[in-house]
Amino acid sequence: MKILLEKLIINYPYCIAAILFMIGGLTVLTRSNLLKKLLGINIMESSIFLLFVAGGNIRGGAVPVFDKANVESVYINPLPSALMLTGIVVSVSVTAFALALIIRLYKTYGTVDAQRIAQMRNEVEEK
Amino acid sequence: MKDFILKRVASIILPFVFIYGIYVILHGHVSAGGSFAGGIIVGLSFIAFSTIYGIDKGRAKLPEKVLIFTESYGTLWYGIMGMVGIFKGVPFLTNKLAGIDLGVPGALSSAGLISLIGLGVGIRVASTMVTLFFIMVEDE
Amino acid sequence: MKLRNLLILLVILLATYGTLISVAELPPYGMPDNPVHNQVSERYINRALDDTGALNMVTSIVLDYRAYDTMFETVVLFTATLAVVITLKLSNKGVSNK
Amino acid sequence: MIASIKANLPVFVVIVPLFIAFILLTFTRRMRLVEGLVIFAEALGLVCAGYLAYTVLKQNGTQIIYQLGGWPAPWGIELKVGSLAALFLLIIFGVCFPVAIFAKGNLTEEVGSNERITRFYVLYLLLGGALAGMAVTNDMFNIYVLVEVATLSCCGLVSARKHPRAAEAAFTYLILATLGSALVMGGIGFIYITTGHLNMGFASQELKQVWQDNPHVVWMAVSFILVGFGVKSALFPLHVWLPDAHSQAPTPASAVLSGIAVKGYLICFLKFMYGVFGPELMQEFAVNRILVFLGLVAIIGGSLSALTQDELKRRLAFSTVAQVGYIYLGFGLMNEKGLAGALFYLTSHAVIKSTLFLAAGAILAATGKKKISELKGIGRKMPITMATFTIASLSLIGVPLFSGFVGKWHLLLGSLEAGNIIPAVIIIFGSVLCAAYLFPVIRIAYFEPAPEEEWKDPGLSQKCSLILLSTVVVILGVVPGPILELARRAAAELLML
Repeated sequence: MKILLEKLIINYPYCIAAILFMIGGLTVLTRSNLLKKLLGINIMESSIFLLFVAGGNIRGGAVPVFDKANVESVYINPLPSALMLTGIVVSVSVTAFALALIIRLYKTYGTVDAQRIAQMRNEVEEK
Repeated sequence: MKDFILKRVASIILPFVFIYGIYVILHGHVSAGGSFAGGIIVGLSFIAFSTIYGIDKGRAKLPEKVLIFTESYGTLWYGIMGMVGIFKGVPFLTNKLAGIDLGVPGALSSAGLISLIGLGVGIRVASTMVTLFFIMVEDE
Repeated sequence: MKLRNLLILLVILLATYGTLISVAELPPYGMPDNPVHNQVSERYINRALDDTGALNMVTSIVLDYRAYDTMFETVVLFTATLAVVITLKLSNKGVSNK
Repeated sequence: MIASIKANLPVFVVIVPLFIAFILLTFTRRMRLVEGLVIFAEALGLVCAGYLAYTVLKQNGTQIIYQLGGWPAPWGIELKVGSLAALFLLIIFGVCFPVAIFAKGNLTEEVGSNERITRFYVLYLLLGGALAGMAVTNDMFNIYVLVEVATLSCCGLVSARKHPRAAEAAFTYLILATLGSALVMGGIGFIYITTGHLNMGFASQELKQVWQDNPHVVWMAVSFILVGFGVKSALFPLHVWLPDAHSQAPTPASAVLSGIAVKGYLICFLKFMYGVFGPELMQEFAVNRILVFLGLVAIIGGSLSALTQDELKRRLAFSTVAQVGYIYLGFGLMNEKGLAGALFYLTSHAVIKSTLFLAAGAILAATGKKKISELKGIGRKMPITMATFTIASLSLIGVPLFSGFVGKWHLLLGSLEAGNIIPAVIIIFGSVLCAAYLFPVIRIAYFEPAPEEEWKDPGLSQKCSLILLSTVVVILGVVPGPILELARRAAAELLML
């Protein structure tokens, strides 16, 4: 147990990423407000960006832009940063689309609560 | 919005924001930043313009036809740049191996296709941001 | 509804425990001899300038080494715009199917 | 010219649909041109896929490697066309092409104005391109990006229908699918941090050496990827989004969603399991037994849920859940026969389910009746539609001489070879259940008195597409040769790794 805690403290960014991921997942699965579900998705994706970027980091490393002044500097791994650029754009696209769907649902039903939308839909169908 | 101060300040700042976005797009290969960040800054300048001066004026600056054009052909531009490699007999999206001159490192017109592709991606991202904003704001 | 939430909480707690155990096993954070810093990243760092002519290594990866990914990234943006437009622009032509 | 096209075929098959999708928006005014271009793109893709499959079959065992940007494997992105990729490319375009013919001139009622239809077609082409990309790519992060393109275009296709329930279904689908892709990306992150590679081959080699140092990480990566792709491909307890999304989408969209979109995620899952983790690691972590168990649960659960549905499209959607179970079962059997059977079953199910959805959509459009009990005597009013529906149902049940039988037979042989009698029993029981939920439709359609109403077969292009698809179903059953050979070789390739 003590060894586990020590390792967790050494790997604290990964640890934070894991906890954030689960918080996001809990938000998505338990909240019935559509906007909160979307926020949960965003938290999950951000936690994974953290996981990747932390994985490529070196303590005291330099930004991966080539610098002629000091050639000897240790650069951090540029690959995870590049990957997460893609990830962020994907996350933005998903958020935009989900917001559009929420707007349409709000215009139709007048609420953003998943349970109430289901209730209203069932009432309409019974008629 | 009818706020006089806001309009004055915006008319001073927004051109610089726009130019700054273009700068970030064009210098993506020599400094931090890049086409995505720059594209979003350019898009933001239009979004701020439309929120302050009204959607109709923003729409007048960027009609829907222009947006559809940049959206479609900005993405196609990427593919066309990739086809350059195929026409030279090397794989898709090749830069150096296709015999393109990379120029002096650090200069604005260096890095071969990277700067060209970056320009296309920047315009594309900007038009996406503006389109998303217009669609979501306008009522059906 | 309450029972369902409780069940989800239980599953998530279990998953958190498992993830924390596996996260503790990952290579120590921020060390220069991690497996991530292998020949792949070395080439990106040492030869990006010769290979692509870009000073910014992230740009050289995004727009040259892994340009195919970035093409699909722009396609994702394109798809999102289309999807947003098709969701919100319900013009009055055509009949709604009920 | 021709030589350069041949050399670049693995990337052309992905970018041809994408390029046509990019220019399509500027032709909104000319609907016929748009439809023609879409059909042309899918036909071109089919030709490319056919040529690739021919090449792969001809050169024994070697795989076509394509290095994008000229960068060799660990640095750049690598495309690999083996038997698996060739088979899946054939499935994608073989389904997309008839469905595009079906959609011709048939979308106004469900989607709306011409502009919306053009956007629908663009999303359709993007989905095809993304799935083709999934088939050929050999890079883990590339798979993630392609999965996102496919997810967004699927949700866009679902929300293209004007009914508000479509938006609701699309939202549930989007949220759960994004949750799934977040899990997949987490799994990729774990693999990347422990191995330092994104290329599947290199990551697999590295993983074989380092997994003993951190077994929990590998275990977590496996479970993240299993749950992630499980959500996306509707593995039984995680299928909650599927019935709504697939039954609410416009007809051509539900055909491709059930037919090939789900299969794309299955192929990605297969690539991750066999290409990255490898058979030895799978056995070490007992992933194969978990897959067999999940597959059995999915067969029973999906079939029983399908039995309770009275709405035709929903019944078909639940049937997809059950059939996905067969494919997972085959993935878990870990022998050549079982895996080849699963891949052949995947092919035949792609064709069958798109036929069924198209026929159901045509019936819905002609009659306006959703419920099965209201479709009395439809077999005599719409003979061609109902005939194709019957052929596809018989094939799905697994009657000999139809394509479903060949897949099920190989799955049976595979499970007997694995020395496990329970999957064999469940496969047969699943067929009985499948008959139980599909035969009533046929009975009501043919053997009940028809009402006086005027119901007609759909238009010419719809009839052509239905006949084309059902011909493929019969051909796959009578002459399974080349496809089965491709599936066998793909299975051998996967198990050799």
